[in-house]
Amino acid sequence: MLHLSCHTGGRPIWSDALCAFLADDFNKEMQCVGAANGQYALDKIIEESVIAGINAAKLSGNENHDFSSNVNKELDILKPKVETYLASKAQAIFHIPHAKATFMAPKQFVDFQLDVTAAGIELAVAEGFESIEHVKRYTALGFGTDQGKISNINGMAIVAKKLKQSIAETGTTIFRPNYTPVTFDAIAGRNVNSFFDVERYTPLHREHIKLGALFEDVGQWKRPWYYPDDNETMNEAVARECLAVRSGVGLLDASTLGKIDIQGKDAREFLNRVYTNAWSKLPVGRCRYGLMCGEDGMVFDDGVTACLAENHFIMTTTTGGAAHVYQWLEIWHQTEWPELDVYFTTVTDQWATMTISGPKARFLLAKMTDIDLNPESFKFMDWREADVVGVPSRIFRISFTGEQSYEINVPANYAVVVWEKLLEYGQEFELTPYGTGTMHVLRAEKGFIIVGQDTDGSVTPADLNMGWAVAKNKPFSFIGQRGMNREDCLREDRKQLVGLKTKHPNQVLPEGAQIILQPNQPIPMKMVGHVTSSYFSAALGHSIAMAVVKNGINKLGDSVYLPLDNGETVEANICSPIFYDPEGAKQNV
Amino acid sequence: MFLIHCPICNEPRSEDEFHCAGEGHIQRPLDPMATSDKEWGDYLFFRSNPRGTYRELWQHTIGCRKYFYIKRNTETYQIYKTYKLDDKSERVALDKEHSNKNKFGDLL
Amino acid sequence: MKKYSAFSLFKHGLNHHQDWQRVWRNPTPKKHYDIIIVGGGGHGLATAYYLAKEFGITNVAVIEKGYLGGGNTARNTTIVRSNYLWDESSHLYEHSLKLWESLSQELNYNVMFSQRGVLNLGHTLQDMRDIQRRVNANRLNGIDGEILDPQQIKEIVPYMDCSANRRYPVLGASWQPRGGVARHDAVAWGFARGASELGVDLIQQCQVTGFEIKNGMVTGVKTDSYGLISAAKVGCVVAGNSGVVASMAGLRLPIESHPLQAFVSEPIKPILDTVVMSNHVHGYISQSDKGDLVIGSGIDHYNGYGQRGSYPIIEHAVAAILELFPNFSRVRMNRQWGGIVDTCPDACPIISKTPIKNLYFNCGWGTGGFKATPGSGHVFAASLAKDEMHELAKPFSLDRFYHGSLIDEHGAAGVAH
Amino acid sequence: MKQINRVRQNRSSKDFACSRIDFSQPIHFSFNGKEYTGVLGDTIASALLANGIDVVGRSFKYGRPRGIVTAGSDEPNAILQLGNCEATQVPNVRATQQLIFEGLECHSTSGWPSTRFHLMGIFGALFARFLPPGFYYKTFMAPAKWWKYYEKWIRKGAGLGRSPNRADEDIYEVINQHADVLIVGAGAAGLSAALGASRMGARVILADEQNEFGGSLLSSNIKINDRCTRDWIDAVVAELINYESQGQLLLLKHATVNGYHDHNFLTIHERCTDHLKDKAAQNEVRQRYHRVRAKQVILATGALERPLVFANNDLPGCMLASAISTYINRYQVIPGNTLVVMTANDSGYIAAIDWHNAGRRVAAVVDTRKSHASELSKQVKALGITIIYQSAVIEARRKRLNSRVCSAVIMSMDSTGDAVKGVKKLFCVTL
Repeated sequence: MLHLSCHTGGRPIWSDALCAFLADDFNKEMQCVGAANGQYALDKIIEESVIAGINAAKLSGNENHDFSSNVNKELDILKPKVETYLASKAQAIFHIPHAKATFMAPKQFVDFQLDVTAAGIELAVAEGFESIEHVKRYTALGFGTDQGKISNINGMAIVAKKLKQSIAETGTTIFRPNYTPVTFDAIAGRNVNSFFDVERYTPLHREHIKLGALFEDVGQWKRPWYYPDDNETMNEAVARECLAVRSGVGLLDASTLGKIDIQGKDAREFLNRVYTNAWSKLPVGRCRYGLMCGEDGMVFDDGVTACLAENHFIMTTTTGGAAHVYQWLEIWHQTEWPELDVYFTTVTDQWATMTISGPKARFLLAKMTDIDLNPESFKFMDWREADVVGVPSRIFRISFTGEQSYEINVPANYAVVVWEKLLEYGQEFELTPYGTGTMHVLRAEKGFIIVGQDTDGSVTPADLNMGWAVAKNKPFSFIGQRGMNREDCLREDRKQLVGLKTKHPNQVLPEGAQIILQPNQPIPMKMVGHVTSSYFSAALGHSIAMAVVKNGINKLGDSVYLPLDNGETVEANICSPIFYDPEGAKQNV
Repeated sequence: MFLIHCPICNEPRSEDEFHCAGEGHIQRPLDPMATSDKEWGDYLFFRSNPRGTYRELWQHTIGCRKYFYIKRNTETYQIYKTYKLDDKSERVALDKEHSNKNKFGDLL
Repeated sequence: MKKYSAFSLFKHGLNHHQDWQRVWRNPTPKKHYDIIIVGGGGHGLATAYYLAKEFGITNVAVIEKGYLGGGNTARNTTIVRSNYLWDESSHLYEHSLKLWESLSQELNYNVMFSQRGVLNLGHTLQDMRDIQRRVNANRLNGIDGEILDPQQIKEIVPYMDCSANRRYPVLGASWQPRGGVARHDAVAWGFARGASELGVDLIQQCQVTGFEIKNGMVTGVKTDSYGLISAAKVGCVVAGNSGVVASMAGLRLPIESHPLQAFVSEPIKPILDTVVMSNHVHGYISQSDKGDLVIGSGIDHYNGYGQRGSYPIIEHAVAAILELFPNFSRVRMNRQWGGIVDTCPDACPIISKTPIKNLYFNCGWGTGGFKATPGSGHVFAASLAKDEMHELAKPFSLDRFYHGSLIDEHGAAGVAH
Repeated sequence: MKQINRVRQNRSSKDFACSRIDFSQPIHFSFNGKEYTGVLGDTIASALLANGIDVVGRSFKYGRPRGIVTAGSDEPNAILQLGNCEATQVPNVRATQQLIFEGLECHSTSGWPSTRFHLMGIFGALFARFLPPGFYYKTFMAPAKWWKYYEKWIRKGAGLGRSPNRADEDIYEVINQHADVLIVGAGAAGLSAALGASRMGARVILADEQNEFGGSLLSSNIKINDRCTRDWIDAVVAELINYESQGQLLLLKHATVNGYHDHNFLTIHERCTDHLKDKAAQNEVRQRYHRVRAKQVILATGALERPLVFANNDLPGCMLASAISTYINRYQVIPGNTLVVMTANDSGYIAAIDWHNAGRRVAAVVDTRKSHASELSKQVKALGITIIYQSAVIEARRKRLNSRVCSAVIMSMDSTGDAVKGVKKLFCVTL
């Protein structure tokens, strides 16, 4: 029974003497004993097996034991007297001929479960299915739940006889796991239902549940999606949350963003190489947005990195990209630039991030900390160390909403305290917690991209009209620089990120809608792009959309058409993707 | 499932702890901007992909997180050895193999 | 060639099936062919068939190192669909799907192409955006597709758990009714029978060991059993071996060969009438006409030619199927196996001339090869016959890896690469 | 119903010293809706045979009645649906591997309207000749759009058992193990190897798919040190348990080593409660999967008997010789009245001896080989059993469409074993 010995590539060898297959010596760490090794006499089996056991023990590092010291000499059960008889030689016969030719005789079954008969196998061979694999596949021989345990050799023998060749020449089909069928759930074990994949929660997860949040799956994370009031639909809740941020102040749990602590005297140089923009001159106390590309020049992550000290930075990544970015930094440092003195460690779980955003954000923050919040000294894109309600914090004045905005980072264990205080002090400003639904709308109003939604791995910084984030004169060729200068990446008519405004201000385009230039063209239509993000902007009172359109940056103002799946074709105009506060005044206030 | 000896941890560990990062010993051009599209494409995408001996870059992701090389057989799955990134001996062996092979390399 | 039909079956039955014709001839190879196809899998046999049938080139040999259809054709999960994202690939796969729809009749061989529909599930908001984008693109390209909500999915797959309390609840799906499954071996046998009948020589158990190349031009192949066989053109269709065969010509390809595993349950009574695929939880499943649940998993992350893969991949695929179908908990896995898929960086194939004149490659289909069998064979045959790449094949040339015009189909490929 | 094929003797009786069943504990179960009684230690197969059940299923393509052929994991026919509520349905359980427990419910997986009277059987008998292998590739092509209707019809015949359509509430577990030596199979070879390795101080895992250690010794009447095999097994297992108590050894019963993966990574499927109940108790693990990394592996998996292929060899009543010995010696079940044995080696003689000693008639031993005077053949002759040399059973016959085998057509063969001549006919009920 050699099923198992074949699973990793062993091929059994036919023994004419034994009328059976024996294992080959493919695997040096495996041996067969007893009948599986062609040994049928009981006393020999016991003797041979004991020796095999001793040898295996030695080979696995137990060579120092003395076998006999463990044996009760009086009664060695491994050397028993067994009545044996001399077996006479077996005959290699498989298929008993019938008085009639096989095709005329009553059915002679080879594989019972699938009703494969000797006549069927002979017919298959006659039709030209001569390889044993062909026979197996044509007749279904050995396909049953017993995997041909009692049928395979007979089948091979019949094929061999028909083709006038030996069983060894005919060969076997390949045994695959499993030896006998295995219950699905036994294989999955406990990794089912809620344990199918790890669920990651921010330190504030229970607070979100208390506030009635619904959650969105982002990677393994559960992120608050929106916080509906009684009977509110998602659209209503998001509209309310959006307006609250634009007119008052909102609160977002941004703890899921990846955070990587980078230190070392070459940290700047390292950032220069992995980001497309320049980092040499970023002063301590300042933050900068960066784009990360692959060697092919395509954007794969973005985020803000702050300079904590001359040789110390903290990098943020997208929620879904955190693990990948961390690995990316490691591989480049270890394999290509081991000479750079730089160290990094992921601190995503160590810090909780609460973002307060909106025109009243500073008033709220002022109640929680004593540091100088004067916008002249704590400017947009600055960060400060601070004591926030007694908790040591880092406050980043950065904005993904376009409003005055502070990201308060606190050690994860203090997150709940700070959150509770924020809600308490926030009451007078009607502080409104908001989720990813609202965050998406607010950033789209500002034309900020979400990597993975507005990009798909085929978008360069230039396609995003973000050439400003690509340094032209860095001494070292940063990752992606060569890739984004390949012939195809320099074409003018690449798909580029633009905004779309529908003719009817209330019409929200479906995300994923395809864009054409000429309506009424026959199928297949010539598609020039698609909608990547699309929402109704409560603040602006009309719908907004981001899209990629071929040569879109040069087509501002042009009409495009979107044939929807309900049959309707919607007209829209290409515009700048920055819909709200294009001067960026509000975030600077 | 492989049993891999991590040369940094100096211990045999199960495959689940590791992640493969593709072919090893691929040289990044020293001055990428000076390469032609063809040279850059070769570096970026074209791989030796042999049936037989192969040197691969792996990371001990649930462990020391260090990258290292595995020299193994892609057909039998036998692992010949694992070695650290700064071990240059295989690099030399590889160059020899290449110089024997790439007769038509310049046609591409 | 005697035609197959219910009547012929009846007639032979009366005669106890004594005198069925051979399905294909077993010829000794000639010294020279107009075209040699290296690789007797589905794609290679289809290429040979269309060369003879559509382009009248019958002095053709298919050289196969093992048995016909014994590579990935024999080892896949048999899914056929055309709902790819980008124009280039969706046109190619749709071309193939159209050929599938009449293939049994074309070949007079029932390949059991069953258009039972293919569901691609979405589990996150981003999945749903991607599904919207893809279905919209498909529709405007003339490919059938719909977006279904969980309620509609439930009607098609009653035993799938579409409730909101799963770890990754089903939010929706794309649905291609014309997609389905086919009997994989029959496809190879049908093309082989057709090609052989039209005069193509099918040479089995013959391994190509090298190419004869003169002045940058291929003039023949070297084989282990028959020595040198010369040819005016050589087309290589050797999935799972592309890198190895290319290296015989001194070429490198942008390809890595990985094990891709699949497994079947024991046969059970019909319970799943459609194909269900999920990128996010990472598994896909259909039920064969024999009753086995046929389940596919993701590819191994390392290169391998072993036709077996890494065990954790199987564990994950089983868990993924139970995430979708908790009721399959006590169903049992019968057999698992692995194929070798040649993956390209952009999850799209290469159908291309090479720097060596008259040497063509058709490879890199990754996990999408089976569904493309007739289409791939057809466009490759046209390209070989006319010495100019077929319109549909042009975007899939090797040049794209230099210019950067990649066709990123990772999202639609169904299996994470 | 009475267990008509059960040999009612106690363990103390000399002939059944190896029996592993316990008459004092009757167990009730149902098969195809009918109640039956077996005893503790029975598999479904042995209990059904004891109750005289011949037909346990229908064949997939031709609808022919099928009976139990083997006594182990190689069983192709006795494939049953198990479970007494929706969530605990298990498709395709081998009757030869599943122990009975109180309240077990099982059904044949094929047969309509019933397993005994099956319409497909009549259809199969009439049309079988028009269904050669691969027939579906050659037809159902016209008209093209009818394929979906053809396919619906084909699909109706698909599958053996059915999937549950409710989620399972039981718990399953995966556990990682490390071993110096993993031994697959706990028959004479496996047990000996385990002792050898354990006495050397190695960390050993010994896994066997059966409910008891001993492998084929459990079904054998052979004497070790003049005592029955059970005594030897008990002595070895006692020593092994001693090693287990020291944490050096892991003994796994009901545990099949299923997959052998690269670098000596193997998986073991242990069925913890399947032999005891339908549904595990709360917090109890129903099945456990062991992921084992072993430095050394010893395969002591034994050998499988290979049946001989002859006409109508699928009739209920045709069984493997080794299975007959197992049912007699281990379960005290004699699956029939009169036996004809066909063999190409010596093992068939053992079955004949066992059958005879159990008190029923052996019509003949048909040996395909030339006449010889092996020790076993002498023993058989001494019991008065006819041996027919250089002959074979070329065909099994039955009386009615759905009945079991009732006679065997025996012909002598030429020396090559390729042709037959002469006719001789014998009657029997088990072959």
